[in-house]
Amino acid sequence: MNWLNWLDQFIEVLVALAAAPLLLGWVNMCRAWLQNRSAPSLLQPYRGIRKLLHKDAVLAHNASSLFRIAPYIIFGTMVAAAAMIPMLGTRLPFTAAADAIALVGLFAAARMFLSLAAMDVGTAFGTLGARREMMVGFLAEPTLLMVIFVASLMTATTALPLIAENLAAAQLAIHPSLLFTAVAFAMVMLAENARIPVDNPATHLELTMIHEAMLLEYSARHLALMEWAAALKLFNYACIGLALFVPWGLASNGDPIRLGLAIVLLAGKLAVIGAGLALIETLSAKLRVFRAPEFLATAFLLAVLGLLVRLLQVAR
Amino acid sequence: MNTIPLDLQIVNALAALLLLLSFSMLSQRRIVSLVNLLAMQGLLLTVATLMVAWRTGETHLYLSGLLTFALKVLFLPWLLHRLIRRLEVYWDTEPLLNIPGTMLVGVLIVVFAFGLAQPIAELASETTRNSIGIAVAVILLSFLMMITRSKAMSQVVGFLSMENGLFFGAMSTTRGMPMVVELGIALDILVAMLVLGVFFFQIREQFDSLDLHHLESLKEGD
Amino acid sequence: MEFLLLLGTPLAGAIWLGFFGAKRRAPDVNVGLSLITFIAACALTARVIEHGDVLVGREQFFIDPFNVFLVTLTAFVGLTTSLFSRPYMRIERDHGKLSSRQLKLYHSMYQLFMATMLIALTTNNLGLMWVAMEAATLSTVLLVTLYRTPAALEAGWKYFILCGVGIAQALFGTILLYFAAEKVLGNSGVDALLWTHLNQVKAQLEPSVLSLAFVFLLVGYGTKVGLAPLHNWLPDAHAEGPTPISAVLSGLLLNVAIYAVVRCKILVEGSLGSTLPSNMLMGFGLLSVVLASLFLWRQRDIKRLFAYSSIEHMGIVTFAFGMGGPVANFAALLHMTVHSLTKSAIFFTVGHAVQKSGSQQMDDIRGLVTTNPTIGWGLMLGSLAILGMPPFGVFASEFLILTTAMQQQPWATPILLLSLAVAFAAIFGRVQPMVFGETQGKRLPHPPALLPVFAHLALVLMLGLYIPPYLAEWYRAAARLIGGE
Amino acid sequence: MLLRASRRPGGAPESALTTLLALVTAWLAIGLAGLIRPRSLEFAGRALFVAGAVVGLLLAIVAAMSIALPAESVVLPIGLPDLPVHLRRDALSSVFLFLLGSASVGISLFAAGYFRSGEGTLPGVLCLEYHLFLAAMAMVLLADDAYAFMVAWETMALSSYFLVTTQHRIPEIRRAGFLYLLIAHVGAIAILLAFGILQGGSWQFTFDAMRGAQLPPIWAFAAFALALFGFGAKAGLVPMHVWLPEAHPAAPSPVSALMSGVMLKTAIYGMLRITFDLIGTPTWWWGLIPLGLGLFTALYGVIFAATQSDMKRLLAYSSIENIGILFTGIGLAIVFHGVGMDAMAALALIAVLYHAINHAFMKSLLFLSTGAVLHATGERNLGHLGGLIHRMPWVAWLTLVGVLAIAGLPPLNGFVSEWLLLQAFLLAHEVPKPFVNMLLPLGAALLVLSAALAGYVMVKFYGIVFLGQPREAALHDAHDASVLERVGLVWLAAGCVLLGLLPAQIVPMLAGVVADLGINASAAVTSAQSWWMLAPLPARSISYAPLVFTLAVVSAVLVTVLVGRLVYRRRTRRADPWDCGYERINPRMQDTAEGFGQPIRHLFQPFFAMDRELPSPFDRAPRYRVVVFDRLWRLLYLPIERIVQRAANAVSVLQQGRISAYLLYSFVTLIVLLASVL
Repeated sequence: MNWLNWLDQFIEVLVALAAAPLLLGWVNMCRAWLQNRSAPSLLQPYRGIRKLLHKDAVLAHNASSLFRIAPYIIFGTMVAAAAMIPMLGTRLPFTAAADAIALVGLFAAARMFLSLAAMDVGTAFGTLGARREMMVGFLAEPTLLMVIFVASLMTATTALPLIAENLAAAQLAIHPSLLFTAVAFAMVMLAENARIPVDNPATHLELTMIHEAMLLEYSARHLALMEWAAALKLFNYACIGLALFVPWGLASNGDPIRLGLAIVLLAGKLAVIGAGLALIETLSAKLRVFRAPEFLATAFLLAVLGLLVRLLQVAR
Repeated sequence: MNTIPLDLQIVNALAALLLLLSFSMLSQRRIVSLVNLLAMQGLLLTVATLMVAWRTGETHLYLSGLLTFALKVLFLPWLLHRLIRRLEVYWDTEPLLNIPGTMLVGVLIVVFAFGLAQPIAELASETTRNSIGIAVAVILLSFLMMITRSKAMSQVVGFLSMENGLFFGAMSTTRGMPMVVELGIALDILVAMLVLGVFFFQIREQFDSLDLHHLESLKEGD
Repeated sequence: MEFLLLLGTPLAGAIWLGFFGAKRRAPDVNVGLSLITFIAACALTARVIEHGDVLVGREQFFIDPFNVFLVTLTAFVGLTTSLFSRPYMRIERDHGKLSSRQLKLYHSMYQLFMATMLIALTTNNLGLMWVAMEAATLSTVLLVTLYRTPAALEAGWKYFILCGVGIAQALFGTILLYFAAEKVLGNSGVDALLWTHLNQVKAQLEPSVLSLAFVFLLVGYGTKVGLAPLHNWLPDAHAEGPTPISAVLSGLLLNVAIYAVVRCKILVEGSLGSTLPSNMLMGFGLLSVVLASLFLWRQRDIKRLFAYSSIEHMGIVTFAFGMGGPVANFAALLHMTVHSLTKSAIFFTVGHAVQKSGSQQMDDIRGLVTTNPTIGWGLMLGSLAILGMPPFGVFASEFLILTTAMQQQPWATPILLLSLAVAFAAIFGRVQPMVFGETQGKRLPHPPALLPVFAHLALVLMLGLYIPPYLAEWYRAAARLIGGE
Repeated sequence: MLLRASRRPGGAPESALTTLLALVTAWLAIGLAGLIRPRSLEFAGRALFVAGAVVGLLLAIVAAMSIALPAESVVLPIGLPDLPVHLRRDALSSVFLFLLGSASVGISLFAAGYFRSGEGTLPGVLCLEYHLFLAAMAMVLLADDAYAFMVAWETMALSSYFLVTTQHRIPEIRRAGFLYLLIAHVGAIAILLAFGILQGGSWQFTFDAMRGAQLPPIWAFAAFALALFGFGAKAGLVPMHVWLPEAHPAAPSPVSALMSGVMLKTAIYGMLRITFDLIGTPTWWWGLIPLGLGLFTALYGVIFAATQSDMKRLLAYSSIENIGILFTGIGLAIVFHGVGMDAMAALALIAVLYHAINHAFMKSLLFLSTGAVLHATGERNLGHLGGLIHRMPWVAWLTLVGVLAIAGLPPLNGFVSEWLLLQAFLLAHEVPKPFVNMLLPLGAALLVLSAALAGYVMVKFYGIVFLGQPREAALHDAHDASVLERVGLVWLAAGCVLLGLLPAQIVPMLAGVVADLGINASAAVTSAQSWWMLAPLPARSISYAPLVFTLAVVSAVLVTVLVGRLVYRRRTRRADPWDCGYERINPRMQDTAEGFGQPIRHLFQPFFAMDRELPSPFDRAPRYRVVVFDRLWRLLYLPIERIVQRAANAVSVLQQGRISAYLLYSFVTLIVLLASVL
């Protein structure tokens, strides 16, 4: 029932688009609770986006067209990325077209456009943010890839859905190597999504900010797209994590009932992840920017360690 | 042990004398007497050549004997004496290796030369048993002299006594070279001497002395 | 007939120029004589190609595959050099470095030198060969000291004494050879020194005598080849003489000397049947290459630089002859050819470069291409060629030599290659700044004659890409001859 | 199988090779034609280069069509008497000829618009050198005996040396040229030695003889090591890389493009030729050497690229990185082939070939764009550039393609080859060698790291040159590239895109090449492969379909734009940049090249030898200066020079000018020799 797979694919993208800000809202809510502030509404991100969409756009005089198209490209790539990640089912038609390496490449492309756009206007903060973003990226990207490699070594494929499927099918529930990689992945996820301890989404303190610094010159619809893309990114990473480490409950074929179940399950998993994220952010303190590479280098080494452990098992 | 005919004994005696002369050259410091010794060498050479010529009856040896006489006994010494007088170089300065040392090395060289000549002597006609060895010895000794002397003039004398050694070798081993060659060689030596004469004056007017220490500017080490 | 022309022209010319060498047309006469010589050489070559070897003058002179191409080469380079020296000497006189008397001397000696070399090449009589070699030395001594500067005198003196002594050893070697030959050929005297006869009976010659003879001959003629450690006269003489003489010295005289060595080697090897001569040649060759490449490293004077490079290449040739065998001999002959062509071309450009900058110090010579592109490119291409850069012919011969070395003397190959690399760094590092960069040189009073340069380089280039069949045949025949068949 | 299918039988046997030869001669003729009117820029500098581009195009077409044809060879009546020039065209040469031709099209067109009068060498001479360079590279690829190969190889080095020293008045350029030629020559010597070993006692220096020769393993390894040294020196493998960052900035941009894009690949070709064709059966552990060196080189190059502030040096170091990647692939292929995992070996080799072609296109593109910038601004230093996207949009947008491609981003070509190589690496743990199979996959980690760093480098390069505010007033009147230049750039950019989109068409061809090298590639390219999807190794379900992928991304972007148009009704106006409300922002406030290098310098401290000048708080006019050196220069090259110098000094003592000493030498020599025969 091929058309069902197509339906599955379609639904998945829609869900990602719709639910991404929700996840963001949930994380912020949890954080507020943990820091016993009065929490913003769960829908706050949506309101933000709607507000931005009703404003006039202001562009710097020397902003080039690269600056203007960047938001669309970034948003588009994030949507496309969502299509590659098994969120509900593993029988995605898109699987054959792009594997995990392509996915990481896609993230990298988004990052490059973001940084270039940030450098375009040529303000102090923009370039500073771009540099820091790339600095985080050149360590986070290989780490993510390593994490995926470990999984693909176990499953003899680099296609994310198949990885997830095989992992779910495997008898052994907990792979020791996956423990290392899980930690590494968590660290990357924090770094990539501009979370404490690497970055603080809620600050505009120039010495510390990374992601916000790049958005400074954006306004209105561009800004809205950027925010939304950021939310999507978080959502995607969360789903990658789920696919790699708790792959159970994905619909192995596209029939509606299991799809429905999968949606519910996904919501549950995401809720937990969001809470966990908030917890980490509350407990840990923001690092100095110079320390960020060391943080990520640790993550990279952890991933490599995971790989070694895996190979050790194979060798034996 | 058959008795060696007289003339051969004479040739050998001359050979011995030749060796003696080159030794005395090695020890001699006065340039004028060096030249005289050279002339005596030439004389010995002539006599030896004539002896061999008389014995073998080769006409061209008589010729080369006369040539030798003219060139080495008369012309060259005369030329050198003239140069000495014109350039006022009578004494050689202290040689680079002192006389006894030079003599010692000389003795070693003679031993070596004789050893070297052994295989050839086996083949040589009985005329010239040890004269080959002596010829080699003379050549090497004059070589040594050229090394140790530091005046241009004495080097030239060394060079010429080397030529003498060569001639003696040629004469004693092979009763001289073919005539063409003999003439050519003689011509070469003659020209060489003339060139040298020119040289001496040029050097003299450049450095107003014939001391070879002036001729050490072209070198690699600095 | 050609023979008389070949040897007579330069002799007569030497005498004539000795009297009228200072006339305004004297350079042109010089060129004309060289041209006649060259034509004679070509005619002779043609004859040899048609009828094979030639023996003339009561067997005193002969042409066989080995010396015929050397004769042609000598005559050719002699011609081009005389062409080059026309403007060069004019400029020297305009710069007031030479009087007309010296010019007279120069022209007459130049022809005499050519004559002696041709005799040494063509004579069949080893004694005459010695005489000619000595004469060549004498005629060039006066040319080396032409400028009468202290340095020139010193160089001349060293040249005279060292080569004189060396040559004397060669004479003794010849005597010993004669001695041994007599035992076989009987006491007929005259033809006991004829190479052709010796070559027929070489197997019967007494080995012990011949080995001694070879040592003396090697040391004697080796001094003129410039084999280390007998080479010490060579850089001085090259650096202090007038440039055309440097060109013919390293382009031709060295060849002739090596020719003499090889002639003797053929006989001795035939008699000994041992590898002794080969080993000696290889030893000398290798030593020369290594030492020369190291000396190159610290040169400041441009002519000394290329003099040492000549030593290096003579070392390569000697090594190749030492290895022997058809390929190595072939390569060695080819290397002699390309080396003399290239090196003389280099000296031509160097001469003009020195005249422009008024100094032989390489630090004073700068930016040749900017003021005088032809000189600059000539020097650059020439140096690259002599350094064994393809597609020039030097690479072809070095390729053959190196590959043969890998085959026969593997241990020697790395040494050779390292020395070549060092030489490359040394020479090229010096040449580049002279050719490129800013300049302060002045124009020359007379237009330089650079036709010879590019003629030579073109030939070398051709030999690198394509060796005409008859030439190759020639080399092969010579190689066989040297191989002793 | 598919590659059987791709081997079209028939087709005139000799035709391809003879045609190629004719084209090479045409290049030579064009070069010589430059000497007819050497001073005329219009003729020698424009028309002839366009003609050269046409020849290049034909060459590329012929080569591409001849890839599937069986090998053909011819013997020319030139060269050495006993060793006439043998030429041979097989699949491998065809691929690299295609690379040469296709890349040269763009470069020649650009060059036709690039050269201005009054730049050092005359246009005519330049034209000669340039086309001689092209022809020599072609001959290297066609040569089938050692002599022809060496001649072509050194001619290539020589002509490129003259091209590098076009502006020979500048001392640095002369120094660069010298260093380049010297290292090239030393490498050539090593290659010659390798051939000397390879002929294996037959003393035939044709490649056929070498193929036939049976070498004892140790000698085979010696040949391999020498070849690695020689070709590594040409390719810029660390530690023989020092000439590269000097020579590339020195050369005129089209030349740098040609050298970096094409010439370095001839070294890769040589390596493949010797390893897989002439030696034939490499032992598996040999592969570890190029693998290790390659990984180190890749990391080394990209790290140094990140710290450069001269845009052409930056690109040169990036070339070093890519060379490292290529050698890594070769090493991996050797290991796989050695242990009999031919499918994986084929995969790795395909990746190598593919990356070679890719790099030719993208690096040429980038070097040419720096040339355009150089002409427009006269600046090479990143510190004085910026904001050029407004003044030269053509160059800027085309460069963006190259930047994204070389950063290895999908769907462009750089990604495809890295994807293939990574897939190969992911299988490395199956190598049946204890310990090695654990270390190999870690190579993937380093590979990915350097790829990510390449992204960093490229953002720095593009952002600082083309984006932001101009750092100098002069940049405001920078002009865009001329028409011919644009055409050249467009050609190369198009190549990047197409190579990225059509791997499914290209990989089977390359598989044929690999099979030609005696590696059974049939398993690597499956029948499951369709015209739109790249799916090597049927056993694993790995696949990549750039067309679909691109379609998805592009459609997503377009939909976003459309929806944006629909829902958004507000106006857009221009204002001053906000920058947290700070008014008086000036270009100096932007991040500098050094600033961009800082994190890398911080993180990879041990690689660099830096000398830094930090301002104290009380400085009147505080200045910050940092210069980054190559440690290897001091650790390796200077010592060698010192050793030779010492030896020379020692020897020079022999010649103190004393004639008696000289006589003594002769005397001693005589005595010694006499004693020896006694």
